[in-house]
Parts: sequence; C-alpha cells; structure tokens
Amino acid sequence: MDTLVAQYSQPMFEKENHGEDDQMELYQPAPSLSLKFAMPPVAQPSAWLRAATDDHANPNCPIKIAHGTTTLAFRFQGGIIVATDSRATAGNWIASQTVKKVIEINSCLLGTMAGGAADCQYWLAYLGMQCRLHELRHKRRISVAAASKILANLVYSYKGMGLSMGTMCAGVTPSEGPALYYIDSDGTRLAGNLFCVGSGQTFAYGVLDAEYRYDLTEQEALELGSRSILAATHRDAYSGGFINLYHVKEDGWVKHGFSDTNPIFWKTKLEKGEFSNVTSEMV
Amino acid sequence: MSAMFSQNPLMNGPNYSFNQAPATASGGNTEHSFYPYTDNGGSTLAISGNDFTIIAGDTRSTSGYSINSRYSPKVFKIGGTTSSQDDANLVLSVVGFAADGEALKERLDAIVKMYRYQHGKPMSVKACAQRLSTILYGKRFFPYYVTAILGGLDEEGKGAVYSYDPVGSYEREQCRAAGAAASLIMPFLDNQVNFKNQYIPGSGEGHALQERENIPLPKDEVEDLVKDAFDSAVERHIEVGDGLQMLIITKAGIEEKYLPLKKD
Amino acid sequence: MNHLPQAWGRPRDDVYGAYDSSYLQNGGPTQHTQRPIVTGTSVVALKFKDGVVIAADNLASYGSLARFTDVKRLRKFAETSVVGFGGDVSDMQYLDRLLNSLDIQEAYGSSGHTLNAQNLHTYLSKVLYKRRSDFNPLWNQLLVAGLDGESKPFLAAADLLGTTFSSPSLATGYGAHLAQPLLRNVAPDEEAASKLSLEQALEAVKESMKVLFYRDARSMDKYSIAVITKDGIDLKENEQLEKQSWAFADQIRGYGTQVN
Amino acid sequence: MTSIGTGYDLSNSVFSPDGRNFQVEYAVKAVENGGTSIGIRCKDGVVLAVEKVISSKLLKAGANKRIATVDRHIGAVSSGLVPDGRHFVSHARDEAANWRSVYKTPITVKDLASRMGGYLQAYTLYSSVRPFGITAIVGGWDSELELPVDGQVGSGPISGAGGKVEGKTYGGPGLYMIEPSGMYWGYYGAATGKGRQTAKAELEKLDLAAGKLSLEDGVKEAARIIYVAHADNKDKEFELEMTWISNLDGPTKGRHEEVPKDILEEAERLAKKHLEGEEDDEETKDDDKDKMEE
Amino acid sequence: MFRNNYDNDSVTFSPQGRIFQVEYASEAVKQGSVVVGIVSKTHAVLVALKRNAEELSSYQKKIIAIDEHLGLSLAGLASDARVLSNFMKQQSLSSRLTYGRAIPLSRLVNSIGDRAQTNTQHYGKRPYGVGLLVAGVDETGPHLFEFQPSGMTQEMVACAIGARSQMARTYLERNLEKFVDCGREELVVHGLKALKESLAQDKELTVENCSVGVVGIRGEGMKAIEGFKLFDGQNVKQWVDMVAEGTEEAAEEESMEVDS
Repeated sequence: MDTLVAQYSQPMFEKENHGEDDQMELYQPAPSLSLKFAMPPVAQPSAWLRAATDDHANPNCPIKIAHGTTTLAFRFQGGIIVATDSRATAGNWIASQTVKKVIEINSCLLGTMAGGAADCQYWLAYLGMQCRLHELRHKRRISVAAASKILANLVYSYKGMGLSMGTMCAGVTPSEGPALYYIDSDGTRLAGNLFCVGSGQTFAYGVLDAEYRYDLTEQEALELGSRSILAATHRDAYSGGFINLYHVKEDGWVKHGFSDTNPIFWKTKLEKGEFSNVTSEMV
Repeated sequence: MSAMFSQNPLMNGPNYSFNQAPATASGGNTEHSFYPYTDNGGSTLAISGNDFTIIAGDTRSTSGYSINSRYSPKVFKIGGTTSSQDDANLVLSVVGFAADGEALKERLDAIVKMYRYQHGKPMSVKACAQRLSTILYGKRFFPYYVTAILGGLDEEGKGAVYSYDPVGSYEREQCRAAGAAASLIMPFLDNQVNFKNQYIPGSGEGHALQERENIPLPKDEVEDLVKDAFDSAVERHIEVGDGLQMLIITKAGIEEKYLPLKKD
Repeated sequence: MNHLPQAWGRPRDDVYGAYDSSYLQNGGPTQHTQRPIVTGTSVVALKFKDGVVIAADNLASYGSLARFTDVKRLRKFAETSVVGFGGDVSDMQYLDRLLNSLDIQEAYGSSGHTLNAQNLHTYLSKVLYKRRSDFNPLWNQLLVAGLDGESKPFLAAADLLGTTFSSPSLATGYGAHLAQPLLRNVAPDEEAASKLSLEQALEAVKESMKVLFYRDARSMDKYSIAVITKDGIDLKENEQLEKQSWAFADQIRGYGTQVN
Repeated sequence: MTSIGTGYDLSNSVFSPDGRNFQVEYAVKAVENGGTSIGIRCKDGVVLAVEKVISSKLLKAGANKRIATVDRHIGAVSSGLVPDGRHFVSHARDEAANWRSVYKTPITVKDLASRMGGYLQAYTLYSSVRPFGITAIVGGWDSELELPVDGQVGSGPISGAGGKVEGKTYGGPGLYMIEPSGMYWGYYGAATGKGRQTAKAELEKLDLAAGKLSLEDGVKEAARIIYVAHADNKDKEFELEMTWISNLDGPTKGRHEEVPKDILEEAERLAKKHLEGEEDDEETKDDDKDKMEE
Repeated sequence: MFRNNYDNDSVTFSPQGRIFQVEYASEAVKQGSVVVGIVSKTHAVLVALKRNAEELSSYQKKIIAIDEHLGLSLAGLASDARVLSNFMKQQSLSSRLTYGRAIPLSRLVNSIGDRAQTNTQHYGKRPYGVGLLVAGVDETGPHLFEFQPSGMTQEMVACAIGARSQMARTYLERNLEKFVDCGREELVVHGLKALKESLAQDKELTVENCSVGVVGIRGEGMKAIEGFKLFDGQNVKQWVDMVAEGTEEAAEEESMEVDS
C-alpha cells in the first residue's frame, strides 16, 4: 500500500537523487562482473556510441578506445602455439607498447585479445569466472569447446551494440586434445587449426600459411609463431612492440617470453638474411 | 598517391573489391541530440619506483580557449576513512571531461570505503585496479570520457601504476602520461624512465650497441622528471599550466606537493 | 565487426549503418526540449575578504528579443547562499523550486539548516550531472556564492554538463570573456581576493556589469547584485548601471554603415 | 466492550456484528495512554503544545522534539505511539511537498488534514496493516496575502490588477485533529492524549469561537492547560514543548517555529503560579464546602 | 509463558492499545550483552561487553564504526543490527556524495527509526530485535541516541541497554551531573564502571571482553573532529586496568589528572 501512496506523494527533491543502482552497487559484498550496463538514453544507442568512439570513421572522435593488434594461434602435434604483438593504438596514438594480449583464463586455457582492449579483458575475465564456476559445479575442468561457446553466446547477445572483439581460445584437455576456437563480437565461433586475428592478420597469415605443418617440432613451432608476428609488426602500423609467445600443452601453458621486436628484427635480418628490403647500413 | 597515406579514412586505401570506405549518413530521419561531453584539458602523469609512486597533474581547467579555473585538481586520494582522506593508500588521477572524472572518482571512493567497512581492511591496489576496470566497463556503451591512472604500493611495497582507457582496459606500467599533453610527455618518459633508445656508449658497433640497463629511478630524480615534463608541456600545450599538483605515495603515507607552473 | 585490415575491429557500415557524425555536432537542428529558449546572459561574481559579491542583469531574452525585463536571476537559498543562473529561464525556475523543496526539507530537522554554499554547490552539480547523463539537461550555467564549512568565502560554478570549478572570480557566458579579465585583474589568486575590501569588490563587479552591458547584445542596464557575508545576504534586485560612458562608441569602425 | 474475545477484535478491517471496528477502538486506547497534546486557534495564529512525560532521567533535556514542522507554515503534534507519530509526520511532509510540486504553492492546513485523514483511513481498510496508534493535531497559518508561485522570477504587472481581485482576503489560521479512524474535524481548540478531558474542559472555558484570543495570550493559555491537564498525573515529571505559527505580521511571519525560550518560560511561570493559586482556591473551596456542610 | 490472542503479529492492538509483538522484540534486546553510551560537551563514548559463545570461540562484535563522525553499539540480534548499520552506512555515504556533508546524526537516527516503525505496522514483517546506541558528532556537537525495536529513538545524555543494564543505568543516573564536563578518558572510565555494575557475579572486565568506541570534537567546525575510533584487545588495557578492582580510588585520581 505504501508503494502505491509513494508514487503520488514523493517530494520533488527525491526525484533528482542518484539512481538506486548506484547505491545497490555499494551493497554487494563482492561485486561480480555484472551484465548490467549503463546505456546512453537515446533511441539508437549503438549509433550514438559509434559516433563518439569510432576512430576509423572519424579520427577526431572524442573518445578513443584502445584497439589494434596482431594475434595468432595454431595447433600442431605438440600442442598449441599462441603469439601476439603488444601494441595498443587509440587513433594514431600508440597508447601502449606493452599490452599483454594473451589472457590467462586459467592454468590450461588461454585467450587472446584483438579489437577493443577493454571488451576482451572484460569478457575473458567473465569467461574465466564462468569456467571456474563450471569446475566447481561439475568437479572437472571445462572443455575448450564449452568455454568458447559460453563466450560466443555471450557476445552474440550483445550483437549490434558496438562491442569489438576478436579472440581465440586455446587449451588442451584430455577429452579434446589441443583445441583452438575463434570467437568474435559478431558471434562467430569457429574451430580450426590456425587463426590470425587483428589488423595485422593478413601479414601474419602470409608467413604462417607458407611454413605451417601439423608435425612441426616444438622449436620450429615457436619460431614460426614468433616469425609470423614479426612479419605483421613490420608491415602493419597498428602492430608492434613486443612478441608475446605461449605454448599450450596438456599439463598447462608455458610462457616463452615477452621479447622486444626490434632486436629480433635485426637478428632475423642480419643473421638469416631476411627482410632484404630494409637496409642495415647506419649512415 | 598521397591519398594512400592520408589520415582521412574516406580516402584511405587500398580499397578492396567492394566498397569499404565508410559512408557518411545523409538524408532520412536523423536523430539530433544533446552532446553530453566536453573536454576540460589538462594532463596527468604517473611514475612508479621501487618503493614509491608519484602521480601528478596540472591544475588548469579549460573549456575551449578560456580558462575556467587555475586551481582545479585532477589527482585525488581514494578510500580514506576521513573526509580529509588522511589515511588513504590509493591515488586516482582523471583527465578528460571533468564532470565524468569527478563522478568516477566519487564512485570509486565510495566503493573502496564500503570495501573497508565490509572487510575491515583497506583495499589493495591490485583489487582496486580491477574494480576500477569493471566500473569503467559498466559504462561501455555510454563511456566516461576520462583517462584514468591509479597508483599505490603493491603487496610487496613496490610502486604500482595502473593506466586505463575510457572503457576500462588496463595495464600495470612503470610510467604513464595521459590527457591533452600525453603525446608530449609520454615520449619524454619513454626515454627518461624506461631508457628507450638509450644505449651504452662503446658497448658495440651499429646494431650491436647494448641498450642501457633499465633500473628504477630514485624518488628525488623522479620528482625532478615530473617537474621537467610539466614545464616542457606547458611551453607547448595551451591546455596545460597554472599549477602542478603532485601526490607522492610511500610507505609513510601520501605527501602532497604543489608547485607553480607558468600561467600564460 | 570489420575484418579488413585497414579498419579491423571497427563497426561495419552494413551492420551498423553509415557513420553519422551529427551526433557529435553541437550546432544544427536540435530537439525541442534540448535547447534553451528563454535565456539569461552572464552572471559575474567575485570573492572578497569577508564574503562574495555576485551580480546578474534582470533580462531574459528570447533569441535576439529582449523578452522579459524584470527577471530576477539571483536566487537566495536559506538566507545563507545565493545562486546566480545563466541560461534557460524555465530550467532556472525548476531548479529554484527544487531548492525551495530542499530548503523546506532541511528545516525539518531540529538542528535547523546545515547546508552551506559548498554543500549546495555539490548538490546542484549532482543534479546537473544526473540530468546530463539522462540526456535531459537543465540548460544552465550557475554560480553558487556563500560561505563554506569554515565560514570562509565560497564561490563555485556548475554547468549543464555537470562540470564544476571554483576560482576567486567567476563569470558565465559572455562574462567569461569580457568580465573575467577585469575581475582577475583585481583578484588574480585566492590570496589577493582575501585582501579585497567590500567596496573594491563591489566596484569591480559593477564595472564588469557595465562593460558587459556595453558589449553583450543580450544584456541590460538593470541588474541584481548580492553581497553574501557571515551576517547574511544583502540582495538588491533593481539596480541601475551608473556613470555609463558611450564615448568609445565613436571610435568603433566596421559595423553597420560605418565601414571604415 | 462486551464483544472482547468474541474474535471480531483480532484483525483490522473486520466489523463486529454490531458494526464496530475494534482494532480502531484499541488504537484509540493507545492514544489515551499518551501524553496530552493540545492546539489553540487564536485570531492571529495557532499554538501547539505537548506534555512530554519524562520516562528516564538519562534523557537529554530539551532534545527529542515531539512537535514537527510539516511545511514552512504547518506544524503537527500527536499523542499515542511516538514512532507512529513520526510516520504520520513523514507522510504529511511528503504530501505537502507533493502539493507544492503539483500546484507550485503551499498546501493549506485544510487540504493537508484532508489528505492525512485519507491516509489514516486507508490504514483501517486492510488486514495487512494496523491503524495508527495516534491522534494528531495539525495547525498552521495559510498566508493571508497571495504568495508568489514557487519559482516565480518577475514581480508581475507594475500597474493594474493583473488578475488579482482588489480587497479579497485569503488564508488565516487552521487547526485540525485527525483520529486513528481517519476522521478529522476542524477545531478552535483541540486536545488529545491522557489529559484530554481536563484540557477540553479548560479549552471550552476560553470561548475560542469568538475569535478574540490573541496569539500571545494563547501561548499562556496553552501552557496553563498542559499544566492543569498534567495535574492528574502528578507523580511523573514532564517537559512542556510549544510551537506557534503567527500571521505574516506576527512574530513568526507565517512560519511554524518553536516558541522562543523567554516567552515559553514566562508562560510556564504563569502556569505554575496559576496551578498553585488554584490549589489554594480548591483548599479554600473545600473549606467552604466543609463549612456549608456544617 | 502466558499466551494471549493479541500477540501473534505486529498489526494487532490489544484491547489496552498495546502491541505485544513489539514489546516482545524489546525483550530480545535484553538478551544481548550490555552496552553503555555516555556523552559530554566534547565527546561521546560507547563501551560494550562482548560475549563469546564458548571458551574457544571468538568474541562477538558489539561496536561498529559507520562513518568518520559516528559509530554504534548494539544489544540483541546482531544480524538485525547488521542490516541497520549497512543502511546507516549507505545513508551517510550518500549524504557525503550528494551534499559533501557529514550526515546530521538526528536525521540518520530518525531514518532507521522510520524504517523500524514500518515493520511494526505491516503484516508479514517483524520488528527489529535489536537496540542500538548511536554515538557521534555533527555540527551541533556530540550526541548519543538510543534506538528501540519499536522505532522509538531518543537523544540521551547517557544510556545502557542489554542484559542486566538496569544496574549500569543506576550508576549512570547517580553520576549524571559529572558527565557534561568530562574529558575523553574520564568518560571512558565512567562507561567501564557502569559496565562493571552490570557484570554477572563471577565475571570480570578483561581486555578480551571489552570494546570501546570514542568520537569527539577538537574545536569549532566539522574539520576539527576526532574521528570515531574503535578500541579492542590490548588497546583497552589502560582503561580496564583503571577500573580494575582495588585500584578504583587511584584510577579516579589518575583520570582526573589526565583531563586537567
């Protein structure tokens, strides 16, 4: 009855108070990654958001979200290689050269990050939470297929709202062996042997496709991952920084360094004679 | 040919078989509306050291070409139990749209205070950094127009700086400049803090030159660096100036310094 | 999402529709409720050693029409603070009612009023920011003048976006360009302001009102001026600009028929 | 109270066969146990007064106000369950604020009484709630001048009537008492609580309907009446709390305020004096009686 | 226990106009261990006796800091207190967010009073089974409020609630005049002495079973407050030793010295 009365007799100043949601937020003992988002109160939120944040269509847009990348992952006999660059760009500004684009979802599952950095970080963290819950509920690790499907279904529900994410889930489970999935913010989910994702993907594909075999040795595979990223950082302005290299095996992933591209580039050129289009003369 | 490399995406090549140049809307019913953002200029900067973190910001607030105020702080203590925030252990800097910055600061502060009330202990920088990320991402579709930097000391007592984009992607870094003069200050920091492109003289020839070893700087040197960075930025950026507010976080607490900058 | 390298990760036109930059524009046709209609022009204010002087003229314009000539744009709050409003008059009236309602609510408590100018400014900026976040702005630039929790002079601004700032002297609208330099001349910083006498402050503010009247086409020579000190508010709502001199008008070239 | 125990008194909103709502009657019992409150409508204002029985020495003297401000020009006091009184006041404030946001002008005392009467009545309709355990007295002064509408910025037409009728008068004092049933009446002098019978008797002696009592005298009378009403309950100490609302020319300028300390103390002094005098009178009267009997 | 027909819920009056459910809820307060609060011109203190469920269990939390300027102590159902204290925390945070002001104590206490009242008038709810003492400072100085399950809130000079609290109240009543001019240390000692009166025969005040909360003002204005501080364990030793048996006289002198 009181709620009914309150509708008609609320004093004026109370209508201008903070939203209840803001206050509720303070109550949660451990605020989880929620699925509640503030929306701009306009008829076309996604168009509005795009106007404010699409630095491609409008380089002068006010809010520049960190973007850009080359990431790749491929399956081979010894597991999965995951490699990325580390550059984040906001418009033409290099926002960071040290981004960790391989996200460690848990000790056996990796995700990669391409597109909106925040989108990837948030949703992969959310995925990590779901994976842990799955483990607790079912007393065994989640399969890569299931994990990737959670993520795909999730972003699909936000389709058209302006998320930007291209990610790969890589993991090795007893039931699946080495498994690799590609998921993007359109809701696409693909299983495959090798993927390159991001603005430098074509350059990485060039090297990777040429040299890829399933029966690569571990050493060869790591070298190929690194070399493909190197090629992309060389040709794609939005990629660069460091090469982040991981190897996923049945008993978990192993990190193989976060190495500066510059010395690697010169080493590759000078010792292997590649990149002959670049002069090494220091005039 | 120059079109190939122009910054204008409309003319940005190479084009593929189907038209990809973004079309600009024309005709039809378009919804026009109130534009909820503005840029209040200014710049912030954070550098972490072995046992300290310094977060600084200028104190000018602008709108367009006019100066709103010469003392409008951008760096805030977070999560203390008192209104003066004496016992705070975290520092947040925000630059961009000041009202969003203020809202973000207050929201984070309330959350960190609530955490302390519920858990009976202050929030760690790491936890706060993650929480700030989710706060920003909560406004993914209606972003806070701010670049935030969070600083404090980590569990081992080392300086920690976390930098953010407007929608919450974040990264722990050695140093970070944000705001209007970020592009002026950041290259300077790359060189002076991370020793980028510094080589040890005589350590080799050509490409064999050894990079200078990356060692954390002592506090007094970092303070000087911060001051130099802002003095230089003031010279070349109209939205930066008036005053430099510096919060220095050490084990002993947070020390605040205010230094004048050029006011022209 | 676009998968082609030069626009990788960006929205696709065929999915999201064409890029519409009109969302970014301030000009152009706007929605009826989203633009000020009847407006007030500048508000100027200056701190001095015991308080704050604030002034605004009594005009409300409808575009270029000087529509209402006795609009009081300085509003008292609880005999302790004054809010000066620039911008839309209907939104100002709404805010005035809001403050009225707040004032009544505050008076319920047995301890009486405890909201000082600083608290009031915080509250107003929250209201403005909330409204801008709802895309339903209250189209005002306002100055809040009074005393803070330690009974020191307090002066701060807030606008329709929720932006806030404080300074020894403040002016909204044209005042920010025309009056602010004059005020900063007498009070470049807090320290200088804390030495100003009431007479000096009054003179500087009246001078600013005069200059604004000379050059701001949407202004008027009848104005309100308030002095806020510990002893209360002295608000005069029907002042006339004095000692005007239009001698400079002779020298102006480049307008109307006088081309050079 | 013959029907007690027959089951018709166990739930609100239930009539007994003889057409009574027992829960409401029991709520009235709660009122009858509370400290006495009175209101007097004078020609130039309204006085509200309450007898606060001091339940513990540890209470802070002078704090714990029982008469509340509803809007600038209206006050309310109640006898009965104190928390229910606070509920009443908080809703009255909401109503007053709501009235302002709709009509942009202060609510009249009459309209407030009507709305609150409706609210209390609603609490007798459902078995899921209980009636208010209070009787409230609402007093105020409706401005005799036509007030500017809230948020008005100009001063209206400088010359001419501008829609105002010359010579028309507005407003005046208002005093209403609202009972747990939701029933409300306007009063010249209202009393409720434990000492209501005595207080009513005293009020009736004042000939308030004539409209001659001034506010200042009203304050003194109110203090006296509370003291007299308390006399039946002498073993407990009490504190007198009084507020008033004058017309726009009077001491409170149309606002509801506490009676200033000096006036309150003076009124209390007179009240005590009167009481002592009365006792003397009674004694002498008794003597007379004795003599007469003799 | 004797049952009657009118005590099944809080929406039924007895023929005498009583609400038994609310009166029963007040009994729950008496089940809790005793807490004492005292206020002087400059300080407000809370002193609480903590119980542990069994030898090896931890001691319960009796005093909760709400904000810089206030805290509360509880007697009765701790989980109900938790709900109320969370609500108070939220209210005080929200006051700071909206107005930049520490919430006035009376307003905060009234807000929980109103909440509790609702529970006594609607079916399907039950009254809170907890009593609170809320101590804090605001612009009008230090205050102490008592909150009862009925929704009754009263400002007190000193108060004790909980099991056997009558003895403590007697002590407080006997020493009532002394409190006004007490300094912080003296006030705590008085609190502990009152607490001691309420102890069961075989019990002693120890550092384990005492909690002390102190808040006060240092000077004029809200900036100069001594924030609410909670003392437990070894931090209360100085005071516990002072009131320990046999040294009472010495303590009296000592505490006098502290303040002079």
